[in-house]
Amino acid sequence: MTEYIVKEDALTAFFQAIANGRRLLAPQGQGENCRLEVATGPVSLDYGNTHLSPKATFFPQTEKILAYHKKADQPKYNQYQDLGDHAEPTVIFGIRPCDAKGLAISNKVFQNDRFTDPYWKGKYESALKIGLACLNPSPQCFCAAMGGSPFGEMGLDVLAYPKEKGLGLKPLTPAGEELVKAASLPSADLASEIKDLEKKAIEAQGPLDTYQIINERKIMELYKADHWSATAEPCLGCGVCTFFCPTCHCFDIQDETSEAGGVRMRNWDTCMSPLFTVHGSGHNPRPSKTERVRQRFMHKLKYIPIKQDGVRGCTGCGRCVVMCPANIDIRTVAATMAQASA
Amino acid sequence: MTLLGKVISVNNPYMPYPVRIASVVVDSPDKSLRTFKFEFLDPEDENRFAYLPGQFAELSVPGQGEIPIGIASSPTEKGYVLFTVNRVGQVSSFLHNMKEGDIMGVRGPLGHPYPVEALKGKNIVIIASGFAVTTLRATVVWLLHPDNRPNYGRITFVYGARSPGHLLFKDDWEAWQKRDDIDVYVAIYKMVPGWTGKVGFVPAVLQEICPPAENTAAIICGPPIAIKTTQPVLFEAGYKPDNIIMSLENRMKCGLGICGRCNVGPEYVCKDGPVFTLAQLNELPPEY
Amino acid sequence: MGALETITQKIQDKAKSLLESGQAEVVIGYRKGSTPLVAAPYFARTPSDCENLIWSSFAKLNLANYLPNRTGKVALVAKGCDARSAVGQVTENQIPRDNLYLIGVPCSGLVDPAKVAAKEGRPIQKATETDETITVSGVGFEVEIKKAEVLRRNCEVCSHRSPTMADELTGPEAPAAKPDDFADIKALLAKSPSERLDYFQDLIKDCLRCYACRNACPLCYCPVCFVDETRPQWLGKSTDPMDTMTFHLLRALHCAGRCTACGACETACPVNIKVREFNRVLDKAVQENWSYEPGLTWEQKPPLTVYQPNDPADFIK
Amino acid sequence: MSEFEPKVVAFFCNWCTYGAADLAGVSRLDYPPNFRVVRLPCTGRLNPKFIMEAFKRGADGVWVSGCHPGDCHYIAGNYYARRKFVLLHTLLETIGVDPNRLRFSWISSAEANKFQAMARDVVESVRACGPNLTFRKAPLALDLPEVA
Repeated sequence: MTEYIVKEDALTAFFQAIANGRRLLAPQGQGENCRLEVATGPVSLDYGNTHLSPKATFFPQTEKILAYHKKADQPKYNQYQDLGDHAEPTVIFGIRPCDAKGLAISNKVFQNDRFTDPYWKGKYESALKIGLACLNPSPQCFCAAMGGSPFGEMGLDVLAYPKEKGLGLKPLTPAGEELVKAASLPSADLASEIKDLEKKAIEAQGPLDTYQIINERKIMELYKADHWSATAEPCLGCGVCTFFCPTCHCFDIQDETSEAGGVRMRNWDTCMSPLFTVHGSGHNPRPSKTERVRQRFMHKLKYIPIKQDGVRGCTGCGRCVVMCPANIDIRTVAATMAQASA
Repeated sequence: MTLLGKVISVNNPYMPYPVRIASVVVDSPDKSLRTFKFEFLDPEDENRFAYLPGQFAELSVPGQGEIPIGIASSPTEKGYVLFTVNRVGQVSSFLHNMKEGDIMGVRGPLGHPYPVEALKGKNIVIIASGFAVTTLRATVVWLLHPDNRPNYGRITFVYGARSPGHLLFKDDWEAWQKRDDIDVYVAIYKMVPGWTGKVGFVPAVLQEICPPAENTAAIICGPPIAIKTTQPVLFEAGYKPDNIIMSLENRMKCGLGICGRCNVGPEYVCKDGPVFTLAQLNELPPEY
Repeated sequence: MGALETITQKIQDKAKSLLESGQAEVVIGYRKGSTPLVAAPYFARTPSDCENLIWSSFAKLNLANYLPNRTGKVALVAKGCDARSAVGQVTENQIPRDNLYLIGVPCSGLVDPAKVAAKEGRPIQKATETDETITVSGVGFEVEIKKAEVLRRNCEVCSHRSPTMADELTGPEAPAAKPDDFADIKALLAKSPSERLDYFQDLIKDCLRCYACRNACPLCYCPVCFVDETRPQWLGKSTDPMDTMTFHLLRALHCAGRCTACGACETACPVNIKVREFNRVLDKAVQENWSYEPGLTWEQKPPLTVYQPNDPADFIK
Repeated sequence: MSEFEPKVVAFFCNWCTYGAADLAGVSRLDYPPNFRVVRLPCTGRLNPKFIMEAFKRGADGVWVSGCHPGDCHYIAGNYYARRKFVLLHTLLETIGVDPNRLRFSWISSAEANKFQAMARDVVESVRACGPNLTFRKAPLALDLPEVA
């Protein structure tokens, strides 16, 4: 496939062309307030990353999935009925490669070897994803160390990068190619430029090479290591890390009722909460924050790689690093996991 | 009206099959256990709900939520499904107050069954403690079915509970005791007048009668303490970890390997289990 | 040597001697954070750990949060508000007085990273500080900012910057700040009820219900929080605005008369909600009705555990 | 359209106001039927979450009533409660809940007349506020196909 260029003065037309009547989500607002939202104002091209990961677009914090009528004279009384996947044709511009990778990782959980989550699938597959590569990684960024790249392509249909106040575009899938073609843009050979920019952006992140060691160590060796209580000691157990993580996908299912009927909804949940695992009997397999913190890091750095051909469950977006009130830094934890003895 | 997108009417794993409660049987003197017999409102759903012993389902009570419960009936029993429910939390307490004829949902089957296919040609010893007997009852019924019984060697069933009143499925195991193609040992933990069977905890009973390990697999289900104390007896008799099969339970919501709370290491108890061999569990964190 | 370095040195020396003499099994203090503008909780257990302890105007969590349910002797590096929280925990029987040693830090106010970010705009790679200023730098820039311009809201107004009940102070008493006069709350009260409701509903509209504010709070040590109660379940688990409002109101009520305005809740909030707004309404009421300030003596009783026969309550008919 | 009839959740102490309501009843002092009473052993038992729950579920008003200060069956329960009420009242009023929706009173078991007057006053104040549309949980939208 060839690459394409969007000149600065052609940006507005470009966004119109790719939206083509569909919902266009793009970065809105600056700095900490930047969000991926329905594009009503100018599209930001220069931002670190969006405050929240884009996962809520496909997996809202609260989502009604089923409902039922409660009164005996109503149709299908007491029988759950489906409320639809709430999917609509969407083009998303400006997902950072780390977040797109995070979505792709979650996608393998929502569409696993046995079951398909239709609510996720509908939304995920009705969205075309245009990534925006990072030229200047933020201080908390470490995607390269997690096996990704500031120009990573996983989970994207098109990769864009800022180029002379416009964009360079690299289609990655047939759907992406089609999307870009519809905008009738001048083509160009940008392969070597992309390679150079990628190299520069990776170098700006600094080295981190402890992850291979984690891959080589056995589950129980990492699990039984003696550092976990010290690692977990500062943890407040708030779960901010999980709410902001682009690959955290755990949820709770709850029914809420009114006079006429009830709704089954699913809400984000967090493994940092003691309630997450507690049995009806009161027994809790992960009773203290040591087990819960261990679970989170083991899940990201060991369990997901086992299930997903070595792809790590952390994409290096750095949100948890910045958001954790107690500054529990996954980079430090990974290094400790690689070194610690059982 | 909100925008719904596609309505997922087929293959929605979150959608329970509507069922009618056909009967409710109180199973224990303290009324903490009840066995529910469900009939599918749409008879076609019974075919869609194709299961094997050891699998579980989410009992879905409108407005209350869902609980994962092992299926106590065998697929060889047509026309209904059975679940024995212990009254513990919000959903199970509500369910205990539901009556014959009430409409609710059953979602499944979920999880993997006991490896009945891989066990063909082997002897099987089935060890049940307390009300965890449910999926093992299903297994025995399935194994004793004329279609299946010739495929297996010697079958031994060991079952213990607190008192005669706490022994579930009395009609079943009394009938099995009369057969010559299964050895049945039923015990209570403490002697009561009138009891003629064995007395003692399950591991002690097992120790007495444990079949030789050669070409034999053990299936254990029970509370953690029973599982823990049974293992040494099996080791002593020469059973290897990959021939000891167990069923785990953890808190669950989706049952589909997505919502994340039942993880034991990289495995989801709901999707990858609940049946594991001891050999598998030895490589996993003991978070269950 | 500036005041910051002096305090750091004194904390390290004291921590070392407490650990060596067995007067404390652990010293809870701060270390340098892994990202700019952060000082992180640190648990020093050996004398050699103590060299990681620092004092900094980025030390924004309240370490008294780590005291409840702790066994053994513990020393706490505490600024004014943290020390008062620790005193409160002693009076509420969360930790025996004999198990607690307070290394008091006279505090001149902590820096609000959000204010720094708003002032600077560009991504900050590095931050250093002196007594009066911080210097932030990133790709192609380095800027010096006066701390006084970027203090946290609760540090601009502070009634007790120096710990009142410390076992030892690591420096001279800090210059007093003006106490909170609740001017903005009073101004708010001049508005109509519906405007006020709009204000508070808007305040919490981004709330994710992650409960970081609760978990960062040294007052929140209930074994089971009301948000986690299931039978009955007081709060829905969705992001319903009224459930969210209920959480914030009840959280504030639970903290009433006990809050020392440490600001840990706002520091922990990942979406920058001014959660203390609810607490301040009640702080004001506690001061006006019962002239009470928490954590000033080992003996005082929280205002909701005592009463006066003639307590004012004109609204009760 | 029918006239708005307010729903008021009333939390009464068993030893006084609850008795006053009884006495008002047997004395044939009529009062409006707009409140649903929750009987408490003492106003000290009142947890703020009860009041929030009432509003959340759509109550138009809440009325809490207990023994006069000094008359608590448990010696001091209402003294402690009074301090809680001060905070609760201040907080809800400040965040914009109409103070007329929330009533606290002291009514002894002998004060049937006060009870009657208070009951009428509570219901009329809440009626004047109109239905509670802003400080409640929005009714659950089922989003189901319409009932045929």
